[in-house]
Amino acid sequence: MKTVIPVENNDVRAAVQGFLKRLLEADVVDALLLPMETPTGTVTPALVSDPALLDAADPLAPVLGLNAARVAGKVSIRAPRGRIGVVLRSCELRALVELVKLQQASLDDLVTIGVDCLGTYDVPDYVAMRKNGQGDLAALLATAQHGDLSPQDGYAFRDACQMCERPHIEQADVTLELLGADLAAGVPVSMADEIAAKLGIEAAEGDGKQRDEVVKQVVQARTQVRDEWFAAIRQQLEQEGVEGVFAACVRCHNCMTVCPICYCKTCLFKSPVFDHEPMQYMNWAERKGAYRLPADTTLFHLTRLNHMVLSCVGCGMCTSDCPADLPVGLVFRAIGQQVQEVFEYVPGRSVEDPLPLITFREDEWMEVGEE
Amino acid sequence: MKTQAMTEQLELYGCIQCGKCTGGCPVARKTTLNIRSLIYYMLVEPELKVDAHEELWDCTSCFTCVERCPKDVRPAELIIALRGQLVEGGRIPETIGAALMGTFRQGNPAGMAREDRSAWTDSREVKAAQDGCDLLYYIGCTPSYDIRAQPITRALARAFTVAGLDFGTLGIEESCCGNEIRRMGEEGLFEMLVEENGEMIRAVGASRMVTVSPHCFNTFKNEYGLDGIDVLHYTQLVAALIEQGKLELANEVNKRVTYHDPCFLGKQNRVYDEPRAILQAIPGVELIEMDRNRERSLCCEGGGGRMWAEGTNLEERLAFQRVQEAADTGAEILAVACPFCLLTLEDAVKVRGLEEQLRVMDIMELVNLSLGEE
Amino acid sequence: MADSFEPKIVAFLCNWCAYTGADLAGTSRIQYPPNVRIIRLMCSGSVDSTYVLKPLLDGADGVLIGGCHPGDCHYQSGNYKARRRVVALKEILKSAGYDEDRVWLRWISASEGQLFAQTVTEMTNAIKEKGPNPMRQKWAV
Amino acid sequence: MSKPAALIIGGGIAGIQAALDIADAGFKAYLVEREPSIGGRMAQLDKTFPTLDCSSCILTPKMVDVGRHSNIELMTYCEVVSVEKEEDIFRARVRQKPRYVDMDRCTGCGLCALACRRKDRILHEFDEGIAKRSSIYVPFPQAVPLKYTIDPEACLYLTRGKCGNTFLCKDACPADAIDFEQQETFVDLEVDAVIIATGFDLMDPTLKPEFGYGVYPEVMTGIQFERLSSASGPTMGKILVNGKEPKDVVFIKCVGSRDPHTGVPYCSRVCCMYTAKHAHLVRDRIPDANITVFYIDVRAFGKGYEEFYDRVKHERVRYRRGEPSEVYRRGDRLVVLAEDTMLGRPVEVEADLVVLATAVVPRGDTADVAELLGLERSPDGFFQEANVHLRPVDTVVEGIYLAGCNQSPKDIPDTVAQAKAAAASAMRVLARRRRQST
Amino acid sequence: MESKPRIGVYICHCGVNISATVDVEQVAEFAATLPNVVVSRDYLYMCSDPGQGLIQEDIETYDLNRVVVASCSPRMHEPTFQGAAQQAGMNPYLVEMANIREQCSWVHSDRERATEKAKWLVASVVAKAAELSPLEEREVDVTPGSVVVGGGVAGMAAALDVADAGFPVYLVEKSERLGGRLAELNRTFPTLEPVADLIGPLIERVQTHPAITLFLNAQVTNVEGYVGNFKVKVTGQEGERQVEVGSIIIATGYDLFDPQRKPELGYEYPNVITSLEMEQRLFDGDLAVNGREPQRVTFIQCVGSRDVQVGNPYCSRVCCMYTAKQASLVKDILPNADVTVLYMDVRTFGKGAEEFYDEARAKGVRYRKGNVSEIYRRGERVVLSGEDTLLGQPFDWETDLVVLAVGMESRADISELSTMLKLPRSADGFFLELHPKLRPVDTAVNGVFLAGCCQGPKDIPDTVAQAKAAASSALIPLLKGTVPVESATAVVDADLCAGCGMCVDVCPYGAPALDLLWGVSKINAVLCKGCGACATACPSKAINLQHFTPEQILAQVDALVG
Repeated sequence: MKTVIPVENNDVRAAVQGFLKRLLEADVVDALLLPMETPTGTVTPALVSDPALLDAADPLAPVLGLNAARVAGKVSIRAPRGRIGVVLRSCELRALVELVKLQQASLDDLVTIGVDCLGTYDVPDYVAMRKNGQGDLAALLATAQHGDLSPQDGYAFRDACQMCERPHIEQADVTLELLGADLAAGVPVSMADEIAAKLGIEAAEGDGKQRDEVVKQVVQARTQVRDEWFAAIRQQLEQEGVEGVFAACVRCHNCMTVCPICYCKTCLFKSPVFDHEPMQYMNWAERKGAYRLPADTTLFHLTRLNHMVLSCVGCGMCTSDCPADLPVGLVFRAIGQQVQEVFEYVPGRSVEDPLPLITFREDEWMEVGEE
Repeated sequence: MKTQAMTEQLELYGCIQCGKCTGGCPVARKTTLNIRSLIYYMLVEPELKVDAHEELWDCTSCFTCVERCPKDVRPAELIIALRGQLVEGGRIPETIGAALMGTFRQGNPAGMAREDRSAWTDSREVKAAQDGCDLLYYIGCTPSYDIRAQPITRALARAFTVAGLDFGTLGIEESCCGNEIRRMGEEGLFEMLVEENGEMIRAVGASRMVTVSPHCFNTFKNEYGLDGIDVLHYTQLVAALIEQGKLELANEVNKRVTYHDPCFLGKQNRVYDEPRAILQAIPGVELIEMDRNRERSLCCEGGGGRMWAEGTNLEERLAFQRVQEAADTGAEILAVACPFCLLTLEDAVKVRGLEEQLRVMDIMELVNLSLGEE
Repeated sequence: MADSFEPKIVAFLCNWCAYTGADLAGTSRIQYPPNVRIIRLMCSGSVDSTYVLKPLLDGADGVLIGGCHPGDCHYQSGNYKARRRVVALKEILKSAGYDEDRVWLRWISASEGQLFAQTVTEMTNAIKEKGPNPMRQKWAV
Repeated sequence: MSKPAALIIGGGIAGIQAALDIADAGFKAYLVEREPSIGGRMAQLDKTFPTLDCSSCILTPKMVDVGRHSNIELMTYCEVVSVEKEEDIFRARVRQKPRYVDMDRCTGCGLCALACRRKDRILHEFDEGIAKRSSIYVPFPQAVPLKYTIDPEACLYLTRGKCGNTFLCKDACPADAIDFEQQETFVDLEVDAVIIATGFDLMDPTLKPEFGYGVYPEVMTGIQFERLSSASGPTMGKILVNGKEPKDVVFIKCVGSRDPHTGVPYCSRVCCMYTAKHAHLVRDRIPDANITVFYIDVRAFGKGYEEFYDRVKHERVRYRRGEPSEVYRRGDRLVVLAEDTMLGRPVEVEADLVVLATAVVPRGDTADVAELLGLERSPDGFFQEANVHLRPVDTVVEGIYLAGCNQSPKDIPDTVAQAKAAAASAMRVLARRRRQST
Repeated sequence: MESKPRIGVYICHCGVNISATVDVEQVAEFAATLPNVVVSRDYLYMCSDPGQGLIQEDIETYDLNRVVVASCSPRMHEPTFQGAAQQAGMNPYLVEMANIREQCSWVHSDRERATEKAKWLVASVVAKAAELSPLEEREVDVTPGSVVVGGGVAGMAAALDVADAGFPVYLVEKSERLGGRLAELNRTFPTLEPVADLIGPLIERVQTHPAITLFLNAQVTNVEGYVGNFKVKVTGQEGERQVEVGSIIIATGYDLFDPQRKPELGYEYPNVITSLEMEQRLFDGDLAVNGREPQRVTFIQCVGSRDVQVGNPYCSRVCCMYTAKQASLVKDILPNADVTVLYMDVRTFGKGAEEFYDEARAKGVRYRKGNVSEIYRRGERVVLSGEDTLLGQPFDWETDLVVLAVGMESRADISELSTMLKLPRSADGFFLELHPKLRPVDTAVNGVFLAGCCQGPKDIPDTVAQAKAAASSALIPLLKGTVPVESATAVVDADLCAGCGMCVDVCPYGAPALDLLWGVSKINAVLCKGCGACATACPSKAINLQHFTPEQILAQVDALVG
């Protein structure tokens, strides 16, 4: 069912807050997991049960410090648990779908509330912007109507956002359809009928056609960026290999820590398998004459590729949090695209698509192994 | 001659002396040729006096021995190798020498003038393959020069035209395929031909080539290494054209026909069904099989250089036996798909006085009849 | 240089088919180049990506994975899973700028000693053609 | 009540396999071997056809298993002297021959043999007489048990009552294991089943004097060739005749076999294949040798055998059809005279080494054993099975079973299968006994 | 528990099998320099008692806690050396082998390079050894009883031995009757007993044995489980039934060669019959061809055997004798007829066989050496073209009746069972035994055994002996009551497990399951077969396949690349 949340005084944020409050008040959910503005001005996810505190809710803030799919998993993984509405951007929602398949999250008592993404800034940029009184939310929201999504002057969206060709919510229980909408006039929402019934909301006409066109336009522009960047990074990989592109890696494991897909409790690379004896380093040094330290960085990235790239949703947290400013996300997305294509796998599309490496068909790749 | 090197090279060691080779050898019954015994000599004796084995020239290289060997030994190759020794020493029958010389000088064993190689066309227009074509039509020596065989050659050209194929020939640049040359033991000349012909054939760029004679077909298919080119005997191509409806056999040929499998087509390349399919597609033809057909077909004695060498027993010719078998079936026509078979069997029909009851014809001649007046 | 280059190839063979096939090559005394060093695993399905990546990054010139023919896996489907993993791994290697043809997956049954020897010979020749793994010279990995 | 038990007479591969199966199934097995070590004929072999596994590699671990199996009581250097059947129980008396060495003390170090006054002077039976040993010996280095034994027929002290001024062996033994006071002892056993695995003999080749065995040192038997080509043999696997590598080697098959004149009308079943194997070994060690095999028919009938024969032929081994008529000397070489029946004429083949594939014949004491146990023999002299088709390992006596070549010649796979078959028959009895007793 | 590795390395000469190509002493010297190696030796035969003794002594003397043996394939002697170490008080899983025979000395001839390779192999295994952990040996109870697949003489003989030992037997036969091929024969060789006299009582015993359950017109359609506890699904006309047993005996027999695959032999003529058809004629006493008594009867041996052209290089083992038998019987019936056998080699090797062959010739059966090349018709008769190789002359032998001695082949549907049970086959198509000499009836699948001609051609005595041998192997676990189970199973480190469940998805045996309370995986060690699929699927390596852990494998890899 579709409806429109009325916006008053051009305050879209307040309108959305109001809508979310009603979810709590109408007992659709027991709590909401959503981005909240902290007293110091940053934004962080929080699980909110008191509707009164939703005045600090900031689900439209153009910043991503954490892919909230990870925390959504924590609050949903096993019963007993509460009924929780979780407000997610598109890349977060895709990650959540993958985590469900990896049994790190459960949709059973979860109401997913997706918000079309207009682009996000890295946390330091966002903080700086706010400090400088820049980053007018209304201005950004205004770009939604025609799809001319653009950052605040002097700032850039995160790399991942600049090449994100899936900014729109594809499937959620409740979707805030920002793209294509004149938000100053109202926020179009689609939701399951039963939720609407509980909220006592009547259907209202939004302009679906407009959204589709704008999405198409944004996707086209983003795809162009993406393909240019892919071409460049592929060329670099071809010439330098992973060890060249990631030469400055300090193996801090940040990329793995912030990755929503990397769900292991302890990464293999933090285990005793890769905790070598002092003499071992000496042996390696003698073998090649020199040995880069920390060891196994390339192996780490290649192994991580093997473990998660089929599920990589392209949120780019890895790039955002890399202390060495390495294009981790770009590399993973570029490689991921090729591998995902081979297996005809679209990460985050549906919980019904089986993970490629735990299934097989007897009659596939018949030529492999037979030469 | 020392035996060991050749024994090793030909891998004769696998032989267990079961006798299937000599047992199936069509000429072993009429001459002293005993390939099994020759292999045994090679295995156990340090030396072999090749000169003493005149009967080596009796072999028709029908390869029945190779077909029958349970241990994958290739007995006929020993004969070819031993002939090679004789050739090297110059100890060869005069007629064989002439055939080799003719091939060396004029590109055909009969020693006919190279310029006359296109005489079969009867001044018809035939495209030069050198200008590019889909199908290379390789004629071969006997079909080019022999008056008895030329009608087959022409009939094929006609059929290809009717079927709308883009075909061409090498014209007077065509040379002997060398199949018989190799089997006469002249490996050097054969290799020269393989090189020259191979280069010319590849240069045409056709994806398929077709031959009139199973002998040419055999060597191009199995010994030239013409990768990427589909080598066909005409019976394979014509059977396919009929099947695809590209050749309409409209006229009835009301004859009882029996078919003789040429060794180089049947035993050696296992093309058994296509010739029969063609005959059965001709309206009016009643196909009767001889008892010895397909894998058990009797050699006509025309192969392995025997067109140019009489052998040690002139009196008993296998062709006599064969035409009698054909006549005994009650057939009016003995159909063949090989110019050598055509010549040897037709000659046998004459000598045995069977002309009244039996006519030898190539399958293509029957097809031509059925296609009607040109 | 190229002539004297003797590749180092690490082979992971499943216990039931490929490893037994390699043993059969031995009992049949079928000769092949000594460039392949075999590690026995129970199943091709237990070949981890790190087992392939580690030697390649350290400079091994090739990695051979040998398993049972499709349908013959001692553990029912290990080879099918291995096939998917290897397809993924090679795609990753390729798109990450490495020569994925240094990794071979081959099905070799317990009775195919000849095929094992032939595979080793072919792989050794193919890798010789490629030359040494450039990673051998790279210390910054 | 004691564990159901079986007595296995003979510690060759047949007896070993039968004992292991019975013991693995949880029954007691007494394995009695008259030689100082188990292993039998198979221990003497170099490689085995058609896979060319070395015989030691596949046999010795089984020997070790036998030696260590908690359900097997190994009784070497022992002989069964009587067996009485009472209802379903067999009472057997076993004679333990004196080794003159204390089994518990001997460590198998071999210093005694090195010290023995008759070192390198006694024909070595295990090496088929092509090497010498001391009076105190182990048959072969991988013997089970690895304990020394004094040969009472060779020991100076035991034969003459005196061995110099002091026992060199005793002096050399650090374990004080040598005991000339040892006497034979007897052990009585009660068992529920008996398996006879007494093996075979090889025909004495001097019965075919035309081949010159015993006259020409260059003529030897197949089993001697095994020792010659074995890595653990006296030449460490080098094929040497009179100290030189032979260049022309001739193998003669069916020496005695298929020959009613020698009383061996039957085929010995293994000679064709071991000769093919010998030919292969010669080719392997002496690549340029001329190798000729004289045969009547090539009987390569087992799994992989014809394929092996094909392979050996491809290794430039000359198979000539015809059974040689005689072997004689010409200069410093031998000449083998035969009709090559494929050529239809006589041929002379010169040889530096002639190997005779001698027939497999029943053990010399088969008649005694048959009498001891109440068994019958077939016309060929081997033990008679109850029914050749359906009861190939059973005998006329319920509870006594046959394993291996004492029933007829067999190759190793067939011997092992038959030994297991005998074990299966025995297990039926043993299992019944166990059910009754619980 | 964790103590510093102290490794003993033992390099075997294997007679000259290894030492001829590999410089064994040099390898031993090299091994002594490897990390953690305390002692390194070479010896003529490591697997011999003194060889094993050497290891045991060193374990004591040097306080070894790891043993590496470089010799033949571990598939051959791993149990041997594990046993030796165990006796010396060491956990058997602390023994590791380097395969320097099958995978080194036997396949290389360049001594220097073979020695170098042997060193790498040893280094790699030593590196793995240092990472080894002891494993517990476990046993499970055995379900008493066996399934026997095939109701021919092999299946019946095996079934009776197992049943007589007191265990239930489920005998599954595809056709509607017992007796198999044997029931189609007339008389046996060399004793000429009527087959009916033999097989009648046998079938009777099987049918009436209280411990044998018979499934006729039935097939095994699924097998689950492992040695000691198989679940076998039998599908027949009465539907499906699952039986539970401890062992399985395969006795599915053979097919006869189809002579139409040798068209030159003219099987389409009424004068040309197969030996099996001859059995029926002898049974009926009717040898007439075209209504007349044959004057000449000719037997042709090796039809479809010893023939690489039809893909059967092997000898079928029985044809020489059944041909001698048939020829002899024909000669009895038609004393004046010319009875000829055309052969390549006469293989009459069984007990009483050569004697029978002698008698047949004495009776007047003519043996001519030389195989027939082709057969064609001449009037009512056929002509055999061949060569008498002893005369050195070809012949064209007119004859009235030709008997083709067709050989044996593996069952056309053998691959179904092969795939279902994962039973490997040898190059000749028959089932592959685990070791031709040591374990002729065992298979690669523990608890599944071979009886009769499904393993290769055999005559009746050899078939019965082998069937009984299979019964012996099948009885061992039943009588013992327990079987050891895989020790090298996968284990979960619950602290590392994130509960993603991929292990559950990839395991074909249902061994891992997610613990609902804790959300971590647990592996049922009895169900685990040790393939390692779960360990590979687990990204954090919370699951390890014991004895093949990443530490162990990567240590091997590292040593090999070095």
